Amino acid sequence: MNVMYFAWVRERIGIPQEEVETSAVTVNDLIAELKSREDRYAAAFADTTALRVALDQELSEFDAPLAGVREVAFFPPMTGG
Amino acid sequence: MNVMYFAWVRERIGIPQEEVETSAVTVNDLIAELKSREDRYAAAFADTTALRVALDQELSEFDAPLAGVREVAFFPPMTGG
Amino acid sequence: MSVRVQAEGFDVGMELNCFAQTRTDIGAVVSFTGVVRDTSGDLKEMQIEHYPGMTEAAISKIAEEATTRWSLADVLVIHRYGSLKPGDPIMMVATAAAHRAAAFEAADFLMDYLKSRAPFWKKEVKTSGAEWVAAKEADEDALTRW
Amino acid sequence: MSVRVQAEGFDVGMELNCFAQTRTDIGAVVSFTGVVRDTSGDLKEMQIEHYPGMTEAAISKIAEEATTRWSLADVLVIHRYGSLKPGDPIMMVATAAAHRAAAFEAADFLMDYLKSRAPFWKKEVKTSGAEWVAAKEADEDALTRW
Repeated sequence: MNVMYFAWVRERIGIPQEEVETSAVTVNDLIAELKSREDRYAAAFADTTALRVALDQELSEFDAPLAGVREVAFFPPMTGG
Repeated sequence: MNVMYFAWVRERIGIPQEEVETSAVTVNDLIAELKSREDRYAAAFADTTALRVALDQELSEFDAPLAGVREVAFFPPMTGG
Repeated sequence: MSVRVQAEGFDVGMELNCFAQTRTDIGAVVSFTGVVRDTSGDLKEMQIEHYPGMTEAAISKIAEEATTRWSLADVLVIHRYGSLKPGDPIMMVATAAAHRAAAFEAADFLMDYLKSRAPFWKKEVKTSGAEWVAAKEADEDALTRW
Repeated sequence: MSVRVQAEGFDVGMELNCFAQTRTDIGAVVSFTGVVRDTSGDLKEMQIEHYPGMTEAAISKIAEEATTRWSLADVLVIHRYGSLKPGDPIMMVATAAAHRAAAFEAADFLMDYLKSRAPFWKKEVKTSGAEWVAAKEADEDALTRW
């Protein structure tokens, strides 16, 4: 699964994207898995209320299932316009 | 006093403006005076709810006094923009 | 603040590009362009009559009212009179502000007031005959929004 | 309907002039331009990051939603990414419609949704340091208007 990071999430984790081998069932499970890896992930995901997630480029919820998903993106609330 | 007519008021009366010697106290008095003159005025002023009046280039009411006014304009509701 | 009432055509894009240029305290620019619309497919021209003198004064008053109500960096109003063809820009309004809401609301306000407080009258000349455009009651009612 | 996401600058006036040209069923064109604003007087650049692929899809979805809700003759959205300077246009929206209210409302709607549903993130680089622009709660709340 391709996991992408944008804005300060990208900066905290230090990379824009990576391939992650996971059996996480939901987005929350994936976050827990990443947080347990390294401090930089723990720092980036410390407060998920400050984050948004997109599954295959569609905004989603953190309890959404990951089955069939190829691309997960984490980012802060968007500031377009 | 300079009296001006715009849009279909101008077309019905047949002239864009004229000097009127009058002792009319209010706009309504002036209208009554003009209506009594000729049919074309009677036609133009038949329904004053379809008209607007400006005194010295400021939108006014039909019962407004004419004392000191130099320019009176009659026209239909405006359609700018 | 700039108010122009003119018979000549104008270039909407050029006007917008010149508007509020070289300012770095502006975050939002809104423009409205009114265009001669051929509703029936047989419009030959639109004749716009106005009240010279009162027109400029009325528009300036409306524009000043807008700058009182909203924090605007600049306001532009251009309105044509005379004979126009389908597709021609009739008028434009532009507002510049630090914030989006002020620019949008002020432009909307300006249009509502220009519609029924600026002394212009439109006549549609069609192949079937000529007719003065009637004011809509809704246009007058719109003023109560503000 | 035209949606462009690009690093290059664009000419707001030229885009507006090219937009909905040669149509005679249009009475109203509204444009919004978002400009890099230097709030503190020491902004060196604004960096705009986006999510290639999702950005275009998200904007197209928003623009299509607008054409469903309002009777629009055309919609244009241009949004830049990369490094911008104070005074640079960040993005523009234009809407064309037979009637004024549709053009205004649709442009306002597009801006509300682009603000918090198009995947862009802004970073202000000042002489005093760099900072990500925080989303405002009001921007999210604005979506409940529609």
